[in-house]
Amino acid sequence: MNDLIFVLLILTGFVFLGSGRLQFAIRTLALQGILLGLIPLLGNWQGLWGRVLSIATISLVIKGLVLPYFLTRAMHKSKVMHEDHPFVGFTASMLVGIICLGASFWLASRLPVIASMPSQIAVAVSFFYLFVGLFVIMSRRKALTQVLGYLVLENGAYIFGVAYAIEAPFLVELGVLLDVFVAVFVMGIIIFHISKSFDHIDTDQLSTLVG
Amino acid sequence: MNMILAALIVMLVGGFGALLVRSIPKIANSLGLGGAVIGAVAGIVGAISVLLSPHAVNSLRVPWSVPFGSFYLAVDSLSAFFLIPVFLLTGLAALYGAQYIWTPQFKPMIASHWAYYNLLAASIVMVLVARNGVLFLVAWELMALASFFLVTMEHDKVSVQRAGWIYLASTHIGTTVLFFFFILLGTKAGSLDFDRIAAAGTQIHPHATLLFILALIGFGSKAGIVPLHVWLPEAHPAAPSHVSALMSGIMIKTGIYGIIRALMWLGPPSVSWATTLIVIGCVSGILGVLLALVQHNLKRLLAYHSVENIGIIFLGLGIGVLGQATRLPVLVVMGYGGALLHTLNHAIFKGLLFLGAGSVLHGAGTLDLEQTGGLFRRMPWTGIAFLTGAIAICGLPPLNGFVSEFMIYFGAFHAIQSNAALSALPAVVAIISLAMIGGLAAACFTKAFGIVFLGEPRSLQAAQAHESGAWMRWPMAALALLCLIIGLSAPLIPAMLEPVVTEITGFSLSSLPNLSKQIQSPLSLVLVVSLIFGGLIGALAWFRFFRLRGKSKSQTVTWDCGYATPTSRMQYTASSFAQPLMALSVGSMLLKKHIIKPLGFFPEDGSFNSENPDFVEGRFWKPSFKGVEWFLLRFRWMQTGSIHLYILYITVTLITLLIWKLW
Amino acid sequence: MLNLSALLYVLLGLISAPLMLGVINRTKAICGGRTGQPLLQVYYDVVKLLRKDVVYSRTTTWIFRVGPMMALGGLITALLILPCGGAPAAFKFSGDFVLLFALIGIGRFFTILAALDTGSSFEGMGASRDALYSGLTEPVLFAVLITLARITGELSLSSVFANISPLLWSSSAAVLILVAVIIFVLLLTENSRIPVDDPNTHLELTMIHEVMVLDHSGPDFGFILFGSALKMWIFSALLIGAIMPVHTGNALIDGALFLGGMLLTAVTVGLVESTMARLRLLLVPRMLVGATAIAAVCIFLTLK
Amino acid sequence: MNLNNFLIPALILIPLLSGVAALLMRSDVPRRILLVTAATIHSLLTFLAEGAPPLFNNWLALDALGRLFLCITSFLFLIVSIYSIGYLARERKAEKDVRFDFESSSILSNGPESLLTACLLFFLTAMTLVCVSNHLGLLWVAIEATTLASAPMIYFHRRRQSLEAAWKYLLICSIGIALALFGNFLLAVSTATLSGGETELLLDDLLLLAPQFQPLWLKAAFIFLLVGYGTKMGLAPLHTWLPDAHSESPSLVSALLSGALLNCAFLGILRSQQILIAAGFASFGQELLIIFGLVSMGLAATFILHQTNFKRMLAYSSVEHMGILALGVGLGGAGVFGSLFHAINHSLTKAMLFLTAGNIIMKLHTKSTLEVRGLSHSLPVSGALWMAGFLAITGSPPFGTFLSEFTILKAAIEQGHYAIAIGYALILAVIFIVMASIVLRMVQGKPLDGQEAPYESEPWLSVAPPIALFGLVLMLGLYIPPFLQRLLVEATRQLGGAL
Repeated sequence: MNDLIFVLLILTGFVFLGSGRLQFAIRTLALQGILLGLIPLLGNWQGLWGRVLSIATISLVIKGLVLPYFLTRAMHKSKVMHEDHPFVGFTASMLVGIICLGASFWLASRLPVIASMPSQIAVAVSFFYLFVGLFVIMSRRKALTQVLGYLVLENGAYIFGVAYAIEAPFLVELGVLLDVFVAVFVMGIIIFHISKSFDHIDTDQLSTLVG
Repeated sequence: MNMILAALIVMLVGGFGALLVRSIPKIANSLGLGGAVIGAVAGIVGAISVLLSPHAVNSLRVPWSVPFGSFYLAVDSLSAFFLIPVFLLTGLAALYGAQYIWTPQFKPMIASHWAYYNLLAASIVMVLVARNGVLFLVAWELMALASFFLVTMEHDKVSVQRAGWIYLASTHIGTTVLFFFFILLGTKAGSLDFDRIAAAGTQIHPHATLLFILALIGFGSKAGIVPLHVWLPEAHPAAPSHVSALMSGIMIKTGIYGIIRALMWLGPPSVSWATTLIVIGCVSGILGVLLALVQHNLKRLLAYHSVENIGIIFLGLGIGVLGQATRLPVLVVMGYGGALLHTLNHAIFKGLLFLGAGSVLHGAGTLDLEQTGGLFRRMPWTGIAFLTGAIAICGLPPLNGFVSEFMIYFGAFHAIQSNAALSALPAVVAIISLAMIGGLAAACFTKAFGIVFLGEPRSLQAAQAHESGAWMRWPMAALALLCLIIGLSAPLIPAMLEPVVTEITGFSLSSLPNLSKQIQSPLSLVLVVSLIFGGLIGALAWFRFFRLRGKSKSQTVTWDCGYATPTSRMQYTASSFAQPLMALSVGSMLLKKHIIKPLGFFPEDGSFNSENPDFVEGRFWKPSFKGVEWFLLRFRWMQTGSIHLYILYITVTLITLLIWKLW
Repeated sequence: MLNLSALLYVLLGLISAPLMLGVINRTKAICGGRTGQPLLQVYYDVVKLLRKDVVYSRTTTWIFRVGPMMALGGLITALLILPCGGAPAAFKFSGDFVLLFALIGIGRFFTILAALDTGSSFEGMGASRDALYSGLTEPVLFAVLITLARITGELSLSSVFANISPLLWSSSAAVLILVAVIIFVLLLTENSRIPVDDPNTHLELTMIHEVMVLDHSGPDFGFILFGSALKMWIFSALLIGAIMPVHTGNALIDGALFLGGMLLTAVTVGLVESTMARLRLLLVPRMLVGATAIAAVCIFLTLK
Repeated sequence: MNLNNFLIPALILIPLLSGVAALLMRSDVPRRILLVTAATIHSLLTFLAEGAPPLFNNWLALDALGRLFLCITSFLFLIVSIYSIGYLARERKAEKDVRFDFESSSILSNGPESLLTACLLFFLTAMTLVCVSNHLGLLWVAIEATTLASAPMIYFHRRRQSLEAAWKYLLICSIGIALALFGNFLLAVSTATLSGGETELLLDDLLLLAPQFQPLWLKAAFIFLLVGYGTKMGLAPLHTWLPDAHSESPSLVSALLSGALLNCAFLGILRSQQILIAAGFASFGQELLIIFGLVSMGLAATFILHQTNFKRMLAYSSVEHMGILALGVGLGGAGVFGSLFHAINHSLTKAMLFLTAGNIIMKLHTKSTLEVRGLSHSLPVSGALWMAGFLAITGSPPFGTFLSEFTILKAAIEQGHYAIAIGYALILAVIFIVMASIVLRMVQGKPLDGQEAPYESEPWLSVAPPIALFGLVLMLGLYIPPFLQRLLVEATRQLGGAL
């Protein structure tokens, strides 16, 4: 049961890698956010249900609703609907995703097993998200897609956080979420400015500062 | 000690005081000058009193809050000996400088000039009295920076900018090596205070050779040994002349001071050190004089002579170290003594020559040898002063240069006469080098003096040259007189130098009465013969005067094989004077010729000129710098502007570290 | 310190130096099948010049007038250090030879300056060449001194010469012969004799020493002439001193031997001048470097 | 009720509230006064903050290390805020004059000044939080907050280049920080092996329990933290955002970025290193820090060579100095002292240089080293400061930087790391030389055509702050005040070093 959510997370990761339409990618992200929000509920937190519930709710709201909404608005404002010519094609991206997955499992296997984890593949999934996020940022041209990639990366870290929620106290959790939110907010503003003054949000053309 | 501290304070107050009243150049000038001169006088008194009573306590130690630092000053006889020329030249060059910079071109910078000048003098003094590594390095770098700003005073000129950069770069490299030197010493001795270093002999001795090499490079770059000399010929011509005098006369001597100080710490030296010193001296001396010979710029020429004289000092040090290594007191006394005396002498005559060159620049507006000529009639004071300096630097009796070179010769001959073959060889090298340097130096200075001051002016500005003012003349006269005085006080010199040599080596002269006589009598006889020589000249002059009295002395043009109207353009030039020697000694490797041949039936003006770039710079330093540049530029592609690539760097770094550390 | 008897030799040098030039000239004349000038011709010339008026170039300064005096003064003073005839010199001290050559050097220094003072290209040329040769001869000279100091173990010229004994000859004949050769080459060079320079040439372009003194006249030129005779004397005395193995202790015998040696030297120079042609100017440095090489051989032989 | 209890909250709240107020204020002058007032009060409080008791279950506490960095940050902010008065006034005037912006070939336009001021204050809040947080999670939040507060400031000059720089800054730093978040969680996991099972990321607890941590997780966590915070700190090859952001932001912001922000990220690394030391794996972190240090220095040399944009030159020099800081801590022993001391010196010097660069740009309207000549004629005070700053930043005696770099070199040699010592000294020498050739060309010579016009004397508001900084750097080279010495020694001890 526990593993199921993580498997779903992996699959959404692949879906994300293969999606060229931004709207779809944002929705995938929203799905991820919801899945992430569920993870804390899997654990066996006697007596901490209040805390766990509130964390789950907040992350559900922010990652599942607020951020996707905001990103969609930014997408409409910058009038970019599709990731046109990524450096690495979508099919190839999914292949890279497989490599990433392998690397993640290898990395996770190097680290000693932690008994209190809700699922043994949690570590691997979080590394997988880390690599996928980095890869998407590196291989996509649109600034907005890069933000999405950043969020995937962030989700990777977050998997650790929620899978091990008790370690990260409520306030920190909140701070992290707030920071991510503001980061995306500021990025959105900058994307807006980029689309205004460059007539596009292709970041590969943002390369005047050299040397 | 108190006097020297007072001198330091007076100098700094004068210098920075001048900065405060910068809006009134006249007051700034007198304030800066006053500080330098009063400080110099106080300092000389202080230094001499230390030399006279070497056993008095002359130190000051104040805790200092910087890491490894302590504000520890002391004056021993070695410091005091070096302090004398420092203060002497500072004062005289300041007097000269006060008038030299009183020109429209320098006037806006007068205040800052004095601030830097006095700071330079004060930092040199600090270098000599500092007894802590950190304090020493701070003073050392202050000295470099102050002199850098003086060198670049006329930084509107491209040549000065280049000179400034080269100077700054080379001094920094030298200082970096000194960092290693002092840190290594401090690590072994457990402290950077000099007394602790000196006491930590046994910890230091195993690393002595490494430390010796570091000291040679670090201090040698300041002293200007080949191949670290490249900044000298750039910086000296760029600086105002009295500053060149100060830099060449005393600042580069701090390098010598440093090496001697290092030798005091590093324990019993070996013959190989002596050989190293002598080889460096030989190379620097000969290359210095050869390169001097081909220069067209008077101050550049003098700068190369500084390289040469540093070579001579190294030869002396080498002989002294050889004496220590083979336990021969005569060598020690004559080697170290000769080196020390030559240090003092060089300060005096090189100071004098640079002041003379400045006077030429001031009066004739050029330092280009090919533009001068005939200045002796127009600038008699400068001419005589320069001539005195030239005779002294060539090591000719009865002036001071001869005495110090004689001492080094003497020591070296002793080494030959009484040593085993292996240790005699360095001495042989030293003698031959000295002889060669002597001959070439004479050639060079006959050229310098002859071309600049004798014959006919080669340009209009030289023809219209005028003598400098009294403030510039008297310091030159004083230095010229000092050349003679030291030359004539030859017999007193071993006694004067004894405390210093004892301080350095521990060899006591007074404990060897026989030795003292062995050293004393030649120097006395040198004086006697010199005096006879002077008397003979007088007699001949009298005889000549007597013979010519009442005879007709007709004036005519110079005999030019029947050609009745020779012009100044037909004179021998500096380049042609030096050509045979150059062609012989280094072939055409160095020479760059720029020829425009007259062509056709009605040729345009042809021209020929040649220059001799410093091949150490051209063949060694330039390629090394180019190499580093090339290497660094190989990595320039990294900052492409592509954010994707940037993130790739992060990813790769992360993955590499993970794989490396978790494998 | 001061050996009064040696002053006699100083006097002898002063008196008889010009004679050496006479002997050389006479030798050359005989070789050439001529009668030649009188032996004492140089004396006549000097006296005549000293009595003459002077002509100066308008370009010159007092440096020009002082030059010849300095040269002559230096050479005369050098006689005080020069040991002759097996007797110690008037002044004898360790390292005296350094002073001896420095005294010659100061003369040369001023002679060159005087030449440059005229502003003539010819004299500049001569000055340049003279400076070159002095730069080349100096190291050779000191190499010889090193060799001598090393084999005799002495540091003053007088003691060095006094220690040249038959015993030394037997042990290091090769070195001494080489030393003699080198000193002879130096003698020819320093005194501007053939094959280095031709004192009798009339082509200024090829001259070395003579071209430097073109503008001098009257007593000044007299000084120069006398000076060059003294220089010949000094170098010959060095040559003789360095190879003369016989020191009887009897002043008369030693003196006679010395004078004989000097005469022989003069004749040899004359013979060389008669039999050899002048070297091309560019070859002279090569010859001097050759001498340096021989000197190096000497030093290594003594260092072994 | 102890007033001391309010110190730390005050330190955070004053700039925060002032920032909010600044955002709401309409007129310029009161806002500028507010900025300086807030900065002054902040500095005073910082000065008083010694011995402030920890708050909120030890979440906020001020140890020596934090106090050291807080002092630097607060003081630098004060100086910059004073500088900002003149700077903002001139920017505003330029905007009113409808001046042509040479860099973007369009009319000069700036972001709202209120936003800049507010961001400055939020920036200060975030950095203060970095210094006082004793909880690694909070530290992370604060560091990310610094990024967010500073990004809008980079885009103050409304140009394409600034936009590009801001985007790169935001994205790269956010990614870095996200990696650091990974690190934090890995660290949390590594504590899971403890018998208690429950550990918060409180620094004190971590230090206490570190020896029982699961080593592999700890090492992995450190790698993530190092790469993450290292990105923010500007260690090569993670430094790529740094030259862009520094060169495109207004000079006063560059001064803060270089002088204060990088230190905050460095603090993050130091905290991680503290834990490693406590866990007994000091050498693991040291090795990595030494490598990053040397690579940063070397790569900085590459880009300083022939650099044509003098603000980028300063930025790369920051990379170099971050390398030195890392190297110093990596060497341990006296190197830690040298490194912390160097952090102070570097902040002061670099801020001074950036402020001076601001003066130069303000007058000459160019950032190109090729278009600046003869500063000593056209801008005598700034020219002199530029030269002096160059000497200070390259570690020439008698400046404080010399002492700290010297100490680090000494540490290297004392520990027998000769190769490192030689590499370090060699790179420093190369940088000195290549930087000299750039700086000298700018300062010396005759001004170019059009620049030689006699300028009005430089306004004291724009030269006094850098002069003050220069005075301090000089002072630190000759005298270290006792309180600073104590602070440094204490902080050094925290990092397992000793002088």
